[in-house]
Amino acid sequence: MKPTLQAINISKTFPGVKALTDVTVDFYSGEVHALLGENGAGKSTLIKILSGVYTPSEGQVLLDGREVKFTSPYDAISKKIAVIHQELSIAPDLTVAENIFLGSEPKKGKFLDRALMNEVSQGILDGMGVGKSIKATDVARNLTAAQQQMAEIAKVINREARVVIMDEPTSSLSEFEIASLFTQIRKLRDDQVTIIYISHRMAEIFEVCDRATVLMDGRLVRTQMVKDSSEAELVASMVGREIGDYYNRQQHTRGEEKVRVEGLTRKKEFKDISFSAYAGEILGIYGLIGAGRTETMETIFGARAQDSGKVFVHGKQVNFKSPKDAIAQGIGMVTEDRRLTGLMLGKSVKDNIVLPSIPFHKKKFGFANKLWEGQAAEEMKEKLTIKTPSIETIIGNLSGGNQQKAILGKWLIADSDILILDEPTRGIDVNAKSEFYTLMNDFVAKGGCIIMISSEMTEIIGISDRILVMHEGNLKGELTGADINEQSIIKLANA
Amino acid sequence: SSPKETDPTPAPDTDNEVITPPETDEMDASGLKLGFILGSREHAFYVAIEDGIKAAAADLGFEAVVLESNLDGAVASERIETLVVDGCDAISLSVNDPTGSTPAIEAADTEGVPMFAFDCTSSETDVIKSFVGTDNYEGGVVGGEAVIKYLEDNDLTDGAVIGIIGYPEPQSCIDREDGWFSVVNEYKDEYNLTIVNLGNYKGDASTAESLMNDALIQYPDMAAIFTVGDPACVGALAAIKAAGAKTVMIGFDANPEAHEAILDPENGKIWIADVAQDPYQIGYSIAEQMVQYCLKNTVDATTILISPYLVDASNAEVK
Amino acid sequence: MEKIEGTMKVGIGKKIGAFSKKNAIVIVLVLLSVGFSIGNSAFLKPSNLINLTTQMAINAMLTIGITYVIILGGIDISIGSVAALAGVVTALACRALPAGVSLVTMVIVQLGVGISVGAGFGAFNGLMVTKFKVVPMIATLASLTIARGLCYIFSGGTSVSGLTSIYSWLGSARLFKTEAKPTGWLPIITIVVIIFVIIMHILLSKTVFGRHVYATGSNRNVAHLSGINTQKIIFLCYMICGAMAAVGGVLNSSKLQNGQPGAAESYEMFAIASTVMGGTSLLGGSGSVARAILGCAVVAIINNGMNLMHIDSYWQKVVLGVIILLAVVMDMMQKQKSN
Amino acid sequence: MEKIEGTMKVGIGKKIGAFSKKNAIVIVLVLLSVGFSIGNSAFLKPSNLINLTTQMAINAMLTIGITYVIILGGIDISIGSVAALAGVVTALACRALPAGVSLVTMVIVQLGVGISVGAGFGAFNGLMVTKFKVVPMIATLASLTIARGLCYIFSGGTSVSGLTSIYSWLGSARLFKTEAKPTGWLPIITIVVIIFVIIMHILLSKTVFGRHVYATGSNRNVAHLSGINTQKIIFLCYMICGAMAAVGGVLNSSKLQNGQPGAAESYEMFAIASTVMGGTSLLGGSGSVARAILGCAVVAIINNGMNLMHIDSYWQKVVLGVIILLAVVMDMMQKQKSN
Ligand SMILES: Nc1ncnc2c1ncn2[C@@H]1O[C@H](COP(=O)(O)OP(=O)(O)OP(=O)(O)O)[C@@H](O)[C@H]1O
Ligand SMILES: Nc1ncnc2c1ncn2[C@@H]1O[C@H](COP(=O)(O)OP(=O)(O)OP(=O)(O)O)[C@@H](O)[C@H]1O
Ligand SMILES: [Mg+2]
Ligand SMILES: [Mg+2]
Repeated sequence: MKPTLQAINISKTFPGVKALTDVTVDFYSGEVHALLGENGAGKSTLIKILSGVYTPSEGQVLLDGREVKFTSPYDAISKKIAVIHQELSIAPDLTVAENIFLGSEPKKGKFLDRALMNEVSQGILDGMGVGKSIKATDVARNLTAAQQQMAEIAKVINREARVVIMDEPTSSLSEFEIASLFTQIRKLRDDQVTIIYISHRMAEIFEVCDRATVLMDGRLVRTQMVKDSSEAELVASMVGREIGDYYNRQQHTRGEEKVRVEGLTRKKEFKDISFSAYAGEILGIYGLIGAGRTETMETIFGARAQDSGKVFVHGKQVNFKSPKDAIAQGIGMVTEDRRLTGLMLGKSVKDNIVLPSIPFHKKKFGFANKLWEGQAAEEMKEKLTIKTPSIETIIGNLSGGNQQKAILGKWLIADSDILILDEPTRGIDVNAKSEFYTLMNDFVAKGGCIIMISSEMTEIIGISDRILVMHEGNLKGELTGADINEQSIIKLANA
Repeated sequence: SSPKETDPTPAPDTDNEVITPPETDEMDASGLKLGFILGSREHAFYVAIEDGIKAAAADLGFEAVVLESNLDGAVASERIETLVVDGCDAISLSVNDPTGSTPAIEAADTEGVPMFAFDCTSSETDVIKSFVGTDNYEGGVVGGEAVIKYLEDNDLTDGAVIGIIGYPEPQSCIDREDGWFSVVNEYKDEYNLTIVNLGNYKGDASTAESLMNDALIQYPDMAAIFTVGDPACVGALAAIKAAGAKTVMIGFDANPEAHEAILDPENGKIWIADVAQDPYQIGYSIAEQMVQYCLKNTVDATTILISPYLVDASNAEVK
Repeated sequence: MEKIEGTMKVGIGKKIGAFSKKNAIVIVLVLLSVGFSIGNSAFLKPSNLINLTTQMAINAMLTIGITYVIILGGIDISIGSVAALAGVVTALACRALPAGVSLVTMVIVQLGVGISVGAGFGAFNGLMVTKFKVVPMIATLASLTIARGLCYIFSGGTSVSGLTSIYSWLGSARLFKTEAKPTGWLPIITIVVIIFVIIMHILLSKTVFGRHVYATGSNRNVAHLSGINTQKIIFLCYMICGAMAAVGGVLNSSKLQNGQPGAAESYEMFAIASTVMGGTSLLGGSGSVARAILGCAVVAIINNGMNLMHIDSYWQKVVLGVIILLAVVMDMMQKQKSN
Repeated sequence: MEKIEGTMKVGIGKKIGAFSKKNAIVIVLVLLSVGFSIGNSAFLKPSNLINLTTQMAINAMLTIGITYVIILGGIDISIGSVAALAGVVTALACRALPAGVSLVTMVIVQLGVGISVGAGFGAFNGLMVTKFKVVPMIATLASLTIARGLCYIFSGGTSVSGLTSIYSWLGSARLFKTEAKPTGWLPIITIVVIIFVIIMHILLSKTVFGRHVYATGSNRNVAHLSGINTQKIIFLCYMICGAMAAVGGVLNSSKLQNGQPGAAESYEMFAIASTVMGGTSLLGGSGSVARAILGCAVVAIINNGMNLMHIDSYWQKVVLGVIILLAVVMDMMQKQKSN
């Protein structure tokens, strides 16, 4: 059998960075081909070259054995190559149907055939099993991140492409949607479509992929059959060394109560939430997407106004009007969406890391302490091994994992003793995750308190001392010790 | 209004010859509603015209509706329509541009509302019953003569540098500039004059200040300048004082600040004179003509020009 | 049959109801109209209402064009100057026509020359924004001064007069002359503007091109990744904007039978305000031509009504500012409520 | 010791080199200066260079303020009108002062009244933007018309004259009188502007408040979640912008010894252009007061140089537009290269 799509000796250089060096991979029809590698290994760069977003510095792309020179995404789309990019790519002001048909709108005479668009779109959504919650006529802005991602998947299906590329499609999906996605992927594979699949979640690779190509530092490590390999082996070839139990589970000793929440309620989002979190523990919060975990935590952090209930921090009742008040009480929060609420993408690593702490270190007359800023950023860069040329580098140019570490650094330097982490490992590689977990463990060992939201079952089981499960805005239960296992979590989460 | 327009365009139903002017106080204009469109209300000149109109309204008893056109022909056209709808018996306007708003003027005339003009008139239509205004070109001439007289009185008749600050956008200012040049160009060779156009001050005093500054860099001995509007003098005065130059200025409009400056012991050494129009009289006269036309179907003349005159220390006054 | 008609009527009634609920601008319009007609009964006279349509004509043309650019997430502050330039150049071109030229030829020349000038300047703006990556505000500020300078250079500083009376047909002729209204009832300019509004509204709301405009304004990167030639869309929108502004300028100079180099100064601001009052977001991605025209109507009604009520022109500025603010605030609150 | 000085000099030389490499505006400034001094040797005369500083004074004050707002990701087009209003109100207030008031009192009253007016209008803008969520463009457009209307209402349509000569000290007095230059060399207005530039540059670049302005402009959500009261920051920036504009207006009216209701019309556009030429992004998050002032210098030099070269005022508009475009394009290319 001949390969459908081939990357031949591809290299790609950005100013100051060589993202890909001499990479050669073949992709066949009817296979799901995983692209693996650490953050910054060059996976997204490779698929952007295959889809006409970037042109390669060297090398060729072959389609059906013939060279193609894509100069814009349009060229690739017209050759039936469809992509879900790593960053959510939805036009927020358009409806779901308009997004699904964006760039390939059907016409009736000279005009847009809106009726057909809506009908076909709804059909696809129904086929994916999400037709109840996502309507073709909904405006995309009003959907949750997960729903937007599902709309993007529908868009790719609608293209009836020969090659479908998915760059971390599951990073904002929960189990239910992931299952639906995998059904679609298998259907496409049966229709002889070529699928390229990128994910940092190793379990998914073994569930749905046929072959895997591993990249390291922009170079091809190898391509092999997934079923002939093991997780440990693949991870080792990605990272260049063996990684054992990367959760690095430690026995923590629970200290005094740090946070107590009583009957916290916000209409239409969550109601009557009560729990406590202690020094020296990692409290995991699990739930399906839309369970209201983010809203609950943002309310505790002062970013949303509560309707009723009480919050105690360090034993005293508090009434945070804004995050400013929470930060003053030693709370830090790593938010769900790095790009929207986590980073000033156009600013330097340093500016991002020191941001919440600037007022704590001010000098006379309100002057900022520039010296301290530099030192603090350097310290965090060392301590968290943030891979960046310098602390003055624009943070938007770092890989996702390193951006995430910088965000964590931002709260560590702010002397927080309570950290709320909302999906903190989304989109970061195994190695970075493992480092991240070590940092969390260290933080807790020193008497810190971590509340972590995660939608990844293995992660939440692996790292938490205690788990709260939420469902549709209600707290369904608490699991500790031996009760922490998949079955009991799923039971509570779907209750 | 440029000189070519000084010969009046005869209105169809009036006699061009001056009829014995009727005694205005014989006229009872109560019940009349007259519309006036000022070029702008953001200029002392028009504000004074408005005062004249208001005074006439008080004296003669008509109702005056005074609008402004932002010196924009399109806005003037709209205002005409609005005043027609509002039920005005006659409308007068100051078209910033002498040819602007012609179709709107003619449409109003067709609808039976007699149209008048003041300050500037339209050369493109013959429906305007009467026009009252200053001869801006003549004003420029007066300014030019004043500059020449200053040079002669001060023995500067060989090689002096003189200048003008213009605003070549509204027609009235273009006419003033033309009038001024017509005089000074005549003396150019005789007195070996260097005539400098300092530039366009755009009606903005600060811009005039910069223009004057720049000119004094190159011509520190500039003897005299003429400006087409008083705001330009306000700006130029600051520049001349800052540079410690001996330049004198003759402005245009004779706004209150011009009178004040001319009488000021210090500023009066620089701002020596100003070309005065009589905007108050313009406003009063046009109102009279409109009333007369509405009541008696006559006007005194189709073109009534109120001559500009020079204000200097001898006749300036602070109100 | 009757029943269907009945339900259709109800349907339309409901639609209008729903529309005005969603669009605070309608409420503003009604409130203003009621207020002004109490202030001066002449306000509701048919001839005044017709005047209103002619008075908003120029602003409407500018607003149509800028709505495209604003939906795109851009801005064009050169439209006032471009309108003036189109007026001046068109007047010059038409003055050079042989005497006795027919009305049809005249109209074709007027629109042809005007639109070419406007589309040309629009293309320049588009080029600056797409190829040279100049922020729209600055690119069009430069165009603003350049076009205004050219106005005065071409016209020699004075207005272009001496045009034949058919030059003013587009801008000031009216159909249906009666004895009561010897100048006629239905202004050509109103018809022209309505035609442009309809065409440009449909182009934006019913065609693939229109969808691509929204998509580009909503998220340029996404549009690009979906295979849309966003550079081309942006370029075309600036061209459309320039062309519409130019039509406005031509209508203006036809209305005045005169090409005025100083025309339409700072009209761009009212076009922007109209568009925003009509619910178009300055962030791009949403908006509509038809609703923007309602914004124009608000501006026109405020001006007309305040003049009829003889409000002092200094105070008019203050009132205009306040009403624009109120209209926009009401629109925001409406949107928040419906979300 | 000598050696250290040597290396220090090299260091500074290198710094300037690196700075001009990164800042295309410096190159534009040099090119313009060379061009104009060839065109007219008077350009480089010390007295002309001093004039340049006084001529850019008003624009500089407007630019300082709007730089804050632009870094924040906002815009303020009301500054021209607010400057005029501050000038008118200050002139009225100072005319009401008893005769024989001391210079110090006069200056305090001038700055006090002016800044209050400006900060008040700025606060109004800030309130509209933060509390009522009106887009800055529209909020400040409303302020633009309202402030201009108030200018005419307060002044009665004519300029406010009859001010004592000490009223003009701030705007037109000069220090260091010599025989060659009896009016003095160093203009007070230049000193005042330099003081404001330094203070406002430091406030932005060295203080916690400044950091928070940049953060708010970079990503408002992130700033808020990092404990910054973004609403307060935005509000304060609009207040600062209004206050700086007002100082500009006071300096202007002092320079003219006269409160002109029509002053500073559309100056906002040149302030915006100056800021952008100085490398500040209209998207917010980056920029600097000092570099924006270089942008002001470009505008001032273009105007001054063209006047000295007797370029026709109509052509001046065209040239100004073209140079602004070139400066911005050069700046963009420089930035792309260095990235
Ligand atoms: N537009 C760009 N400009 C400069 N450098 C870039 C650009 N895009 C990517 N890079 C760099 O190229 C390298 C590869 O990035 P790429 O996004 O392909 O990694 P990835 O394998 O997709 O990582 P992740 O798992 O974090 O998504 C990184 O070092 C990144 O910093
Ligand atoms: N971009 C958005 N615009 C408007 N609302 C949103 C957006 N994103 C999320 N929401 C709101 O947040 C809620 C759910 O968001 P999300 O999918 O992040 O889950 P969640 O409630 O945070 O739960 P969890 O954190 O458990 O996944 C939805 O009810 C939705 O209304
Ligand atoms: Mg990637
Ligand atoms: Mg969430």
